[in-house]
Amino acid sequence: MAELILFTIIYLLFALTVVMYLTWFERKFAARIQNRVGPYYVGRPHGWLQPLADVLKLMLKEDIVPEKADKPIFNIAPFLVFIGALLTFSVLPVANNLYISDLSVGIIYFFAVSSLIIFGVFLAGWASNSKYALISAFRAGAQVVSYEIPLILSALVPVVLAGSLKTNDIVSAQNIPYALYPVFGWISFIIFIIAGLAEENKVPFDVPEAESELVAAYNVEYSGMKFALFYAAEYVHILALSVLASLLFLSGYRGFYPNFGPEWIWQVLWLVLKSLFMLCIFLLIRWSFVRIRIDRLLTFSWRYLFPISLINLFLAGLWKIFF
Amino acid sequence: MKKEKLKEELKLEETKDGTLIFQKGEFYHVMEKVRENFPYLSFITAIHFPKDKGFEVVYAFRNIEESEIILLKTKIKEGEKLSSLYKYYKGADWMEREIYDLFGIEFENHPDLRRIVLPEDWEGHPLRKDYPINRAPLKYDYRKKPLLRREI
Amino acid sequence: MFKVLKVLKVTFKNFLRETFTVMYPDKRKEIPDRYRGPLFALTVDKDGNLKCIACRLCEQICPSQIITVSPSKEKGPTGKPYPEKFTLMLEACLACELCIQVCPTDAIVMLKIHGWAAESHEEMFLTLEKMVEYGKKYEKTASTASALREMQTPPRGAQISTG
Amino acid sequence: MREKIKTFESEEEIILNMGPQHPSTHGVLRIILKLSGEKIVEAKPDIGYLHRGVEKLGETVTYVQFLPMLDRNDYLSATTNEFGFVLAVEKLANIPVPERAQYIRVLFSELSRLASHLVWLGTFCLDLGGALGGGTSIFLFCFREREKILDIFEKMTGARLHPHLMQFGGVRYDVYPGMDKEVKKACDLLEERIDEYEDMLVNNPVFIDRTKGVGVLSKEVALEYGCSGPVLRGSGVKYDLRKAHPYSSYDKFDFEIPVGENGDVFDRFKVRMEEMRQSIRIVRQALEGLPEGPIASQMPVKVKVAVKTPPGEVYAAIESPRGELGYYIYSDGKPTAYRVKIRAPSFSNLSVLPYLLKGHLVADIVAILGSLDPVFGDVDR
Repeated sequence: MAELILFTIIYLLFALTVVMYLTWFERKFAARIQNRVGPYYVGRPHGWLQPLADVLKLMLKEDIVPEKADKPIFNIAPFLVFIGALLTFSVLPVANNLYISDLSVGIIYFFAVSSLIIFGVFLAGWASNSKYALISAFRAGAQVVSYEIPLILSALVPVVLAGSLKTNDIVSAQNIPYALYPVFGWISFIIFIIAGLAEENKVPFDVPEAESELVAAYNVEYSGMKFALFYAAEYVHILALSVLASLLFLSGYRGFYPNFGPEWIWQVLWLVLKSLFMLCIFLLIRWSFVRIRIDRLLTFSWRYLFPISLINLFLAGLWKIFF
Repeated sequence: MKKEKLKEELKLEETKDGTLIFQKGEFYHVMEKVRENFPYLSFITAIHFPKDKGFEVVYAFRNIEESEIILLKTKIKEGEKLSSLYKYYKGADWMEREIYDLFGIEFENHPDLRRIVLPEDWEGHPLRKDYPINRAPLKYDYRKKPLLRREI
Repeated sequence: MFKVLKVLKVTFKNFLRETFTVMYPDKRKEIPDRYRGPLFALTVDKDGNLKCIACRLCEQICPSQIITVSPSKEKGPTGKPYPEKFTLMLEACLACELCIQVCPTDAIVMLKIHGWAAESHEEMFLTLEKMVEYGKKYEKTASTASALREMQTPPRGAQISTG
Repeated sequence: MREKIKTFESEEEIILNMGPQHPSTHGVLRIILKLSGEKIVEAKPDIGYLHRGVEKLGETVTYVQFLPMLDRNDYLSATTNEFGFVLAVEKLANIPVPERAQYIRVLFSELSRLASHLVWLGTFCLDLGGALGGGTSIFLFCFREREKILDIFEKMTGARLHPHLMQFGGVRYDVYPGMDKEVKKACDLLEERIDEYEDMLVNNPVFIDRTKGVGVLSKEVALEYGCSGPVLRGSGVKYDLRKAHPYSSYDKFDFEIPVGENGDVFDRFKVRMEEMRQSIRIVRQALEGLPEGPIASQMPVKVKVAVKTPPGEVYAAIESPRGELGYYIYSDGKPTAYRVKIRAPSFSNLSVLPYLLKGHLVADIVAILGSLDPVFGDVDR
């Protein structure tokens, strides 16, 4: 039992540092796309101390609570969002025997927990007692809910192919990138990416924090550590999504292992590599598309993504029966 | 070209630089004729002559197909009104508001003749020759004057 | 649907291009020689006395009227008058280079300095001593009055073909 | 294509004030919006926040002193402002201009047209895409390209944004050594990059979705409001002053005028992109055909009263990146003009805004305003 707790602590610490350096990686990646250099001076060679500086700055920032805000809810909301995002890691195995918990309903648990985030977002929007935060919370809520369904449906395709909800079994069922083998595996992969972006309110779906209309997202009234929690939760969630994507579609930690050294290190390495690749796809899309308009946003999800992912799942089922 | 044809019809005389002069009285008659063959209003402006206490209002029209331009001028006295071109050209709306703002010339049946460039409570019309140039810049002082509630 | 990939191809192509930023404090962009710097200077001829003969042409032509020259009563060492006081209010300067173009003796000139800044209004108010001292400290730009004039004057009796 | 937007028709409309300091009004414009739900019922732009009284200045300082001040009017393409004023005074005082000076003038006004269109493209995508998304990458690409052009301006005249390149009767600077290599390199690079941006935006379904069929301006309304430039050409009127009234040897260059079909935001975008390619063609031709000879027909300016005009009036108009930029000068023989009227293209283009905004969504304001490309030094003068 103690060994498991120790492993969870190490795993979560590792995840949090990866999240911290995810902000650094995103800024460097975006900078490189736009031909600039990105953080350079904090931590001489290439700004590797920048995330640390950000965290310290946010810690030292004064924590303002709006005077008419609903104090208890206002303070709980960021923690709720952060916990919702962090719990998703419990079901993501790092190597075939290294995992926090091997739930038999892994994927469903993942999406159930990540819906806590929407709950937190609504609370934040409502409690900060500002018109803009409320409107953007509604928009965020509507958007996340309407894109959750295509996300789950497209995530179910590999589940159907592998025949079990357990993440380990899905990974072991894919000797080659098995889930991508049939054609609808590709379609579900693309839908997963698009819906994943929408989940995260990232461009081109960042309507809740569109500056031209609203001032900022639902966390407009937060400052200091609470804002850091929101910010970290967003990155934890995007990391979890990309790890899940690499587990479901790119056969997780499987790949050729050179025979020297313990095997699980190579598996971890493979997983990190693949989720990094997934992250690059998310970021590349993020930095090359313009924002979609509010009324097109919802119709796009209900009119195109939802039916396609439904048919896709049906085809996967048929294909599974005959082969 | 169209300019000569127009000159004969309306019997307007022409200055040495080619601008046609018409009397304020026959404003509609001239503008009706101009409307047919010059569909594009380029700009309207005014010049202040303190000597004979009046203004000269200059109109510029263009004909897109033959790419030809004509300028029309008319003299009006201080305080006289001029009828607005908004009926023929919607673009004249802002141009006439600017002339009213900077010169003080009123235009009849103009949709909403307000100051366009200067704040509502500005006294005087800057582009007049008798407008003092080296006046001290207006210092806005909340204590003296309450914040102006502007109707929209 | 596949047009979207073209969009990603473009961003990816830019991803591979080398960066454009110049690391300012370490590496500086080289200043072209016709540079119109924000700073002025009064030049000094070989044996140290001012080239400026206080003809007040620059004071007259300046669009924002920010130059004031007060000529001296008696003649200077070179037999020509010299300015006792020469002030230039840098805040309202348009950097239009007219004062430099009209100066008969190449006296006033712009300096090749990129990041010059002043903390207070007094520093922006250039006096004679400051301008002479700046003239010694910083490098002059190539577009002095004579250079500009020699570039602009049409050769004697040239046939102006207006084409 | 735009299906009816069935938004909740609330009886009481709310008044929204898109104030002077707003991230996506290109400068200082305030729009008072009457909204019912998300749809705009009525829009009233309120301009004048950047009014600097330029025309009053025109009556107090002499011609020579007024010229550098005009760079500050349409601060994105400074040489086109000077170009108009210089042509008007030369026409009035019939000062000849040598051919070499005419070619240099055409070369640099086309370069400033390119720089101005690049700024337009960057800020247009930045408004559409938001600061944390694809819009910023195009914004930074455009400004990276614009640096090349501004470097040429800096090497030639010493100043990047307000060059004060022209004077009455010619140009103030001659070509610096090595300029043709640099301009050729900049043109080739720009040509390839413009295709790249067009590739990036035309195939971008989100971009097309936000611009096609939005802010449709019909030909008649555009003519009636006195719009000019890409706004007019986007609605299908083939009218460009460089072809209609060729000035300063523009008739020696061959270039086409791009025209749009149905006058929506996307067509104005296409017209401006095509115009950039035509400007590159003109720059190349001007560079090869640069004749030898003097660059000015007058002695360089010595005193502020150097340029006098006979009594009379004149109107000279040129094709600035935003449309017909004209100067109407009434002079009474003194070296200072009696009255200078600046016909600003952005002023008339912006007067179409209330008509265009009716019935659109709040998110469309940004796209429509960006496509009109107003510069507020030009609008308020």
